[in-house]
Order: sequence, then C-alpha cells, then structure tokens
Amino acid sequence: MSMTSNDDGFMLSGDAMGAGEATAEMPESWPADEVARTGAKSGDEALYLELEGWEGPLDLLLDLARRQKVDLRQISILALVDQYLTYIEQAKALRLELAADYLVMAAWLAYLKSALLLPKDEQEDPSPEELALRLQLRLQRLGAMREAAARLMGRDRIGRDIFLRGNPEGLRIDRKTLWKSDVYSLIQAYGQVKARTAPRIYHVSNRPVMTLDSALDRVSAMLGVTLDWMDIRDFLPTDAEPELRKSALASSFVAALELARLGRAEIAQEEAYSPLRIRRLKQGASA
Amino acid sequence: MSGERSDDAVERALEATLFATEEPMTVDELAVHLGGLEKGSVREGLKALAHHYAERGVHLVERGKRWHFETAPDLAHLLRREREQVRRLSRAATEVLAVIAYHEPVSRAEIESIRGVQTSSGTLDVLMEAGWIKLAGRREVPGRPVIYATTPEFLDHFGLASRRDLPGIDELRATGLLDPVDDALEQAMGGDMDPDNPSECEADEEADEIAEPDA
Amino acid sequence: MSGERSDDAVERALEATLFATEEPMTVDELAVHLGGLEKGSVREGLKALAHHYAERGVHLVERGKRWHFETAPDLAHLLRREREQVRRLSRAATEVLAVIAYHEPVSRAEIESIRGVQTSSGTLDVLMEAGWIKLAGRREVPGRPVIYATTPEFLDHFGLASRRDLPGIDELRATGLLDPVDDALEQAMGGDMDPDNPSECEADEEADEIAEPDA
Repeated sequence: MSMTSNDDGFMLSGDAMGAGEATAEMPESWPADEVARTGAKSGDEALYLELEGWEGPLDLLLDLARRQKVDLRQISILALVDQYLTYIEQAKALRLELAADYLVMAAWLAYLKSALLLPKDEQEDPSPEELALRLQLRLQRLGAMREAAARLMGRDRIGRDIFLRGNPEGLRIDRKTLWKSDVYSLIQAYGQVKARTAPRIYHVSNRPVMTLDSALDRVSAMLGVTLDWMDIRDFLPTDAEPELRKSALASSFVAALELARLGRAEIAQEEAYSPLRIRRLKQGASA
Repeated sequence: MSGERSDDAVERALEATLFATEEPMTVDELAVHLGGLEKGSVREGLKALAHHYAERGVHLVERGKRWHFETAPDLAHLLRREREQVRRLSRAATEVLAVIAYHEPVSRAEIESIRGVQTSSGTLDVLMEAGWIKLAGRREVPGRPVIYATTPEFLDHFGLASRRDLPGIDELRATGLLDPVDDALEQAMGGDMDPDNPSECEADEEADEIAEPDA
Repeated sequence: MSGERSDDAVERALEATLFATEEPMTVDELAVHLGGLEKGSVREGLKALAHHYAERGVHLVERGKRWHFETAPDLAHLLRREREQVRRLSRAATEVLAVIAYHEPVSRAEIESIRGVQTSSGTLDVLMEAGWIKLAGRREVPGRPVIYATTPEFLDHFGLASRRDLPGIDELRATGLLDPVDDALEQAMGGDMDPDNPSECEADEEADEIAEPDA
C-alpha cells in the first residue's frame, strides 16, 4: 500500500491552509471523500468554511463537477451552474466574505444558465452552448493537470524514496599548463636583451646658435658705427640659416637689453609688434 | 579475450567514476573524463553496467541524458530519512510544475489560463529555487512573454528518463487535453457539438489546420 | 530457497544503505538501521557483498570496524585527472630563460642587471613549473643569493644537444639579432614603445603574460 505511486503524493502538495487533510487522499477519490468529510461535520457550514481552500472559482467548479461523479466530459453544465449558485447563496447567507472573482463567476454562470434556457433562435454569438463547452473544456484541462500533478508528486523521488551516494569522493580536474617555446624565440630574446643593454654612445649634434657674448660684441660694434636708430633686424647676419637667425635675434635682443641697462643704448618701439629700434646713447647723456 | 578484458576495464572505470561523481554525467562527459574514450564504448559500458545493477540494491539510471547511481526504489522504506529532505510544495506550486512539465515551454499567462487563477510570483520562485524549472527564452508574440521549461534536475528528482516518461502524457496528448481550449473548441464546434467524438467531425481537417499555428 | 531469498534481501539492503550513508557504518549501526537484523546476518551479508565487489570498480571495505564503499585503488587516478593546456611562454619569461641559459648559474640580481629590468617572481615560477630551470645552490657572496641553471628538459624542449649549441654573441650579431635595440623593439612592438624606459617595458610584458592564455 505504501508503495503505490499515488500514495501520499498529495500530502506533499498540501498547502499551508490546513489542506494537508484535504489532500491526503488520492485525487481520484476526492469527491467521495469530500462528501464524506463534509457529512461528518455539521453539514453545509463545514463545507463553506473551506472556501478559502479553493484556488479561485474554477477550482471550486472543478470540485463541484467531481461531485457529479461522472466523467468530466459528461458533466451537466446546468446542474453545475445550479450547484455553484446554491453554494454562493449559502455562503452569503452565512455571511462569509466572498472574494470578488467568486461573485463575478456567479453572475456569469447565472447569465449562462438563462441563456442556455432561452429558445435557440434568440441566441447571440458566441452561443451559450459554446460558452458552456468552453467551461467544460477548461475544467477537463484543469482536472487533467491536477491528476498529473498528483501522479508526478507520487513518484519515487530523490531524497525521499531514492537516494544518491551519501559521500561521493568527487571528481577533480587539475589543470596543468604545458609551456611551449622554441630556440629561435630564445636566442632572439637574448639578442634583444644584449642589444637593449649594450653601452651607448650619445652624439650631440652642433646646432647653429649665436651666443649671448658674440651677440653683445656684434651689437656693440655695430652701434658704434652710427648714432641713428637701427632696426634690430639689421644686426642679424644676413646670410644666416633660418635657425641661426632665430637664435641671433634672441641673443641680439638680450644683448640690446643688456646695453640699455648699462646706459650705452636706448630701445624704442612705437607700438606692439612694430619694429624694435636701437641707437647708441652718447656717452654720459644718461648720467 | 583481450576485447572482453577491455570491455571489463571500461565497465570498471565507468563504475568508479559514476560512484565518485557528485553530479550525474552525460556520455560525453564520461568519454572525456575517461581520457577520450569512444562514445560508443561508453554507451555499451553503461548498458552492461545498468544491466549488472538491475537487480541489486543500487541501480544505474539515465535521467535526461545524464547517468547516475541511486538506491533501488523498493528499498525506500529502509532509507527514508527522518529529516525530510524533500521540499514540501504547496498545491499551487505542484500544479504549476505539472502544467509547465506537460506543456513546456509555457508562459505565465498560459499557465494561468489553464489554472484559472493568477500565479503568485512566489510560486515560480520556489520552483526555480528547487532547480526544477528555468526560463526558456521568450515567446515571439506581442509583449514577448518569458516562457518556462523544466530542467534536467526535474527529470532527476522525479526519476524520469525524459519528458516522454511523464505519467499519462501519452493519453493526455491522445485525448487532446494538452491542446489549448480554443483548438479543442474549434474542433468540437466544427462537428456535432460532440466533444467526445471529435474524430467523427467533418471539419476535422479544417480544425487541424486552424489549430496548427497555435501549436 | 526462502533462506537464499532473505540473504539476497539483506545484501541488497546493506548495499543500498552503505551506498546512501554519509558516514561509514559499523555492523551494530547497520543492524539497528535495518530494523534489528541479527548481527550475524549483517556480517555475512557484508562478507558476501565485499566478495561481490572485490573485482569491481568500487570496493566494499572495512576500516576501523566501519564499512564503506570506495573507489578501487587501481582506479584512484580517475578521481583526480589532469587536463593539459598548452601555453606559449611570454616574452619576459623567454628573456629570463635566455639569460639563464647563456649565463648560468645566475642569481636573480644578475639576471636583472643583465636584462636591465626587474624580474617578477611569477616569471621564475613559470620557468620552474615548465621544468626548464632549477635552483642550482647559492652563490657564496654576501646574502648568499639562490642561483638558477637550466635543466636537461630545457635542452630537450629546445632541441639542443648542449648549451654550447646556443649561438655565440658574434653569431647573433651576424644574424642581425644584436641590431640596435630601437629597431628591434620597434619591429617587435610596432614602434610604440620607449626603449629608454625599461620599467614601462616590463609592465607591458607582464600584461602580455596575462593576456596570452586567451590567445
């Protein structure tokens, strides 16, 4: 008995709402057990108190359908509607709080019932027969899944009925690196080490410059020739390369400043960027 | 003679490896682990080994293409632990698991249309945490809903070699109980409103045609 | 007949119990676990079971009065396998190896002075792991630094009969391998490297070392 596949499958699926009791039986025997249990308690009230145990109206409908004790494909939808509506009415009478979806389902079923009772030619689209069939199909599918769940849970399960090795040694894979190189890389690397660390000789090439001293000599000498203003550019060597000219200009400018400081020359510039002019000061004129 | 000997060696190596492993192993994994053995000989070795253990206290079984040793089911009464090792599932979780297993891959909306109630997010979480279901991508329809499917661990836990072993799945499929309600309705309405006998319907073929895109 | 059957049942029960247990078990524990079985039949069952497994991939063994399954000793290598992965030596490591090969035995400080850059300890570790260099004692100078030399495996791997097969400085120059470093480096590094800044160069090589396994 304890080894049958459906045994205690539902115990494991019991939810927190005291449904362990409700689910302790094989699902096939639900309706009968439900009735029996309901009878054992004081009639309807006990049944309605389980309202919270239903997972929504479809769930309740399925259970009611099972009470018809026929194949779900042969249930009478009209009878089912009556069962449901009676159920809801009585729950209301007992002042049980009903979730909205139960009431919505009740209203819909009441509509369905009246539509089913109307003459055929007054039917709208979709027809009430179609709606009833749809409901029936849904109940069949839910019923099928519920049974499947019970059978699944009733299987021999690992950790409950079946056990794996308690203390497996475990498999380990150690990664090992195989290093690879070759002779060419080796001697090339050595060549590079040697080349990189070989003693080096630094060559500093002579760059064409005019030193401050030679500029000083040159400017003083040229200033001695005349008392007129001279453009600083006139002091530069005429045949100089551009690089030497730059150096000569800088040195000559510093030389001019030096001579001005010594009181031997004066410097004038009419405005920014205009030619810088230099002329000799008469000896003693500034003193 | 030497062939026999080498078969024996493969069998012993497989036995030792599968006893020692902490996780079930596929034929490929076993072949690699045993130093690039041919998959053919691994398969043969597994078959021989499973046969050897068939009547013993431990069995060698294949679950979702992965092999492991486990205790024989008929010895459950000796081994059942006092400390419950198996997660207790709520009825809702059990039902959701069944819907996913029998219909996979399914979206949450599809699960809800079968069960007729909303699925609390905790329910799917519990099943994911147990390692029995996984996200299986998205359905390429408006809204691109996430779809769910079962895992190899699910097959493992419930002792199923594959989903074809799901209890009653063949009957469910044959009776159309795994088809969407709309398809079944189409089929039933096409005929004489007789849902019991859809094969007699004239519109049978037509219904199939309509059903197919949804499948 | 019925006696045989019950022996078989005990054997199966012992097999499953010892397979599933997390700890090795004594005869007493087994007897209690199996519902107050006689210790005599537990002992006999264990003996029969040990005999059954004697030639298999796992053995049933007694250690300090406790019984458990373990991998057959000759298959222990299956539990710890090595997987080999081929990696090319980084340039930094190649340089260090070359310096050791040309100058052995050398200390780390000497290697650094020859290379003009610091040597990360990982580089020497890699060369030791490869089996190409070994510790060759200590230099008898202050600090007694460790000195390194190449191994026969080094000669093997590089296809050298002896270290004298390594080309001399003159030959290196002749083949252009001693060309000014700027050119050689520029060629090697695509020119975006500053040869005057050896520490930067070392950092680059370390990066290489890390990057290489992906290559």
